[in-house]
Amino acid sequence: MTPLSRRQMAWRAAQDLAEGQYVNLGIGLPTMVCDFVPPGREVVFHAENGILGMGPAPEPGKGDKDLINAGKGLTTLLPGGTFFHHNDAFLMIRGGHIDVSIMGAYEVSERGDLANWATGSDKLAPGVGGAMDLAAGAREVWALMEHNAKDGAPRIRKSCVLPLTAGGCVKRVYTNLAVLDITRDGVVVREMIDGLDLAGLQRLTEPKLVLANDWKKLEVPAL
Amino acid sequence: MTPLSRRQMAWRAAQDLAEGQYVNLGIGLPTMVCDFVPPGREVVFHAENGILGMGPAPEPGKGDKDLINAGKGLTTLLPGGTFFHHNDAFLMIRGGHIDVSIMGAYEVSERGDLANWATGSDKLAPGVGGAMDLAAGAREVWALMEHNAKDGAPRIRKSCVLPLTAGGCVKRVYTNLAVLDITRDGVVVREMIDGLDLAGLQRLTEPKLVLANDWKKLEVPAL
Amino acid sequence: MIDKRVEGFAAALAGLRDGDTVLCGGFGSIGEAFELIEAIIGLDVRDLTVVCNNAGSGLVGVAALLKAGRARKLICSYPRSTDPQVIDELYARRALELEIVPQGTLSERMRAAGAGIGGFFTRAGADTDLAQGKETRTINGALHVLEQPLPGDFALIRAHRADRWGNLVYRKAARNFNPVMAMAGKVTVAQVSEIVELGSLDPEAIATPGIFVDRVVVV
Amino acid sequence: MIDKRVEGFAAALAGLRDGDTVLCGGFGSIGEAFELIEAIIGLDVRDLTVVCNNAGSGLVGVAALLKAGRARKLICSYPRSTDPQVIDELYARRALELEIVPQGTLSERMRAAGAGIGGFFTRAGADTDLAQGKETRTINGALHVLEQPLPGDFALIRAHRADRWGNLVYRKAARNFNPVMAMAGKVTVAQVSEIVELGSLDPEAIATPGIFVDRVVVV
Repeated sequence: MTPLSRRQMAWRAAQDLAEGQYVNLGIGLPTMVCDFVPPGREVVFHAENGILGMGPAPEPGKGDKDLINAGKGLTTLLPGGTFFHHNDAFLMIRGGHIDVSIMGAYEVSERGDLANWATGSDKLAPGVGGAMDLAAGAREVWALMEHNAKDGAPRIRKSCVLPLTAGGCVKRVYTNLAVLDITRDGVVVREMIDGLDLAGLQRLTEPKLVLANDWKKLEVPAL
Repeated sequence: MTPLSRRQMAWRAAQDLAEGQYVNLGIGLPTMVCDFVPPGREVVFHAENGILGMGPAPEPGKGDKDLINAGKGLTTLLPGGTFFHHNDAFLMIRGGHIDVSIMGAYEVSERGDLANWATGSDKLAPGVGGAMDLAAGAREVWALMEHNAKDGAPRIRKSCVLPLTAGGCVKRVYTNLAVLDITRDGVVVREMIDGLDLAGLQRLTEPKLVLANDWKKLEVPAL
Repeated sequence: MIDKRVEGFAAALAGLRDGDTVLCGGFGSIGEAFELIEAIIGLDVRDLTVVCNNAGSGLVGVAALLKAGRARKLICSYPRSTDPQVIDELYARRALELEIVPQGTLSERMRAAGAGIGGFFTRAGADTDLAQGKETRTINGALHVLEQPLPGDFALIRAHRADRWGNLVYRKAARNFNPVMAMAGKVTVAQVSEIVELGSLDPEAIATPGIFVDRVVVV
Repeated sequence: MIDKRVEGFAAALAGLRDGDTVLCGGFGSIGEAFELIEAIIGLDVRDLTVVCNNAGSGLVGVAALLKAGRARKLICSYPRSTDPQVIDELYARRALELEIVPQGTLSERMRAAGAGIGGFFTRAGADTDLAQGKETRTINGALHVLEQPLPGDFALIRAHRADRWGNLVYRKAARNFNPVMAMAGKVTVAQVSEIVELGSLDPEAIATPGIFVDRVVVV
């Protein structure tokens, strides 16, 4: 059993974006999703600092210092892309104009509660960024995260231990082991990596899992 | 005694606009104020339909149909002028960015209450336009109106009879007979036309008038 | 490929239903999507709530729609604009429900709908008849009224140029209500004069990003 | 003649006082008016409340101001951006009061201040620790929190080009918070790269009309 690499996790989430969707990518791992949309499929990426139509990262040494994404990395603008001010960027988010928000997460509960802003640490200042606005405003929120914390603790929880970003907002979770839907009937396993079975995944997950009738192997290319 | 013409009333109000002020002109008579700012004095006129830096009306036959003022008349844009959407136009108004709003009025009370939107007629639909936003948001509101109604009734009132646009907002009133300040000490006469004295003006005005120590003759050019 | 261009008014207005709220751009008759709005008359929909700064001019656009009896209600700030013959006749007969809203509040209510704001306090009109029945509150010593978001089922707007992603630019003061209505429409349809190649509009100068636009029709 | 150009930082910052709230544009370090902000350090003002999306990067701009101990409080959404050495050190010592605000709410609170809105309801953060002590209300079945306007005594922003009326254009994503802070500052000072002739900026593409700008300084 080989868990997905971070690039493979980003690849897997990218496959589910549909043509014409407006998509906001959170900082960190989700930012990579941009690089793995199938060729020819037009997806419009939104950055909360005021960009629609972000393209891939520029070639090394070729970027424009004033053209950065929400993670402060250099990016590019596709034909059809636009710049606007920050207030309009969040108007789009809060107003339900963003089809999908893909965010990293510390924890997701079986009700879709999201915890991704405060670690509870008193050593480093907490920061929320746009996570609460995205969680409240995007039409769908997908979480993209390692299935377990470094110490093995489950990150899919009955209830979140960490402070909430928003309650009941996550619809789908992509991890390095599985693809799971948060539904009224519980946490449904859609895909699992080769070599893992439901019992094995359940041991790594706090709430009771339900295996979808049409579940599939989670298959990704070498990246 | 010769009351001011409408153009002379507009001229008089225009003289009190200071360089660098942002000024919104209401529809009707106030629109004319734009034409009488002393040459060389830069005043920036704002139209609530999305213009800053309006110039004079174009020469007949030369206007652009997409360049109209709030009164739906053709206008022009000065160098430095900008276009923006309607929501930003009212953000400027409500947010206190407009230095002076010059509006027509049906009635002004001695407390500066303004009535300029509803006539009480049940024959014609009432319309408020931007008057309430301007009355609430502009730093100063000046009323520009005939001193009396056609039937001779006073328009400067102890209390407005007509429905209010906003309470306590008018600071100055320009009429065809006088220039008056609304102050905590009452309605102060700053200027009166030649041939009129305080008793004469008082007969045409409901609240008690106070004559300013430094009152002047209201003098305007032939226009 | 994203392509928001549609052919013809039937496609542009597909999904419009009885009782829908329709936001109609324009100030006076400038920036009003006359042809698109008039195309509603050819459809079998009634009881519309029309939101527009005015009530149309002469016999075109919003005025034509109102005259055809397709609206149950008009929400506007200033119904009697240039040539108000239609609204005058309807008002005399009390044939149309009329909600008068201060112009800035009208715009801000639509922005709130588009911006995911659940309500906002404004001083405009707070101490007037137009605040009757509404919640008021004194904030920093000034009376404010709580105003509600005003979303549209459809926004019918007019722009100058578009691209296939639905990015829009306007001409001069014809911009007016169109961008805010685009934000507030569940389905936003833009009538434009011209469609240009993707990438040919200046990304710094696009007044309505395509995210707010669902369909574009050239008239 | 209207001329908002000023020479030097002393003139640009004239009137800044102890206890003032200073809005500082930028996202990460892009669009931040480093030199203008750092010039505060040379003045005898203290106890500032700094509003900024982040807490500065490295040792420049907002980070330098905070390190110099001129701020009593920081209102931001995400303090730990690129190279957060200054905020990390201040946080460890609890030497700075910190108010964390959701990024969209931060922006919207400043817009409200600039737009004459007395408060607004948003869903963002309504069911979280960040809504503690704030009024909440269920609107259309969803919990909302009432958020307050956030005005600045000064807004220190950065733009690309200006004219003597204070009209501003930005470059790409360097626009970010600057336009909304310009709206919310009682005194708005723009640091720009270049001043151009009045009339040479495209009137359709001016991102910040001069009405929001009091002073322009070329750096």
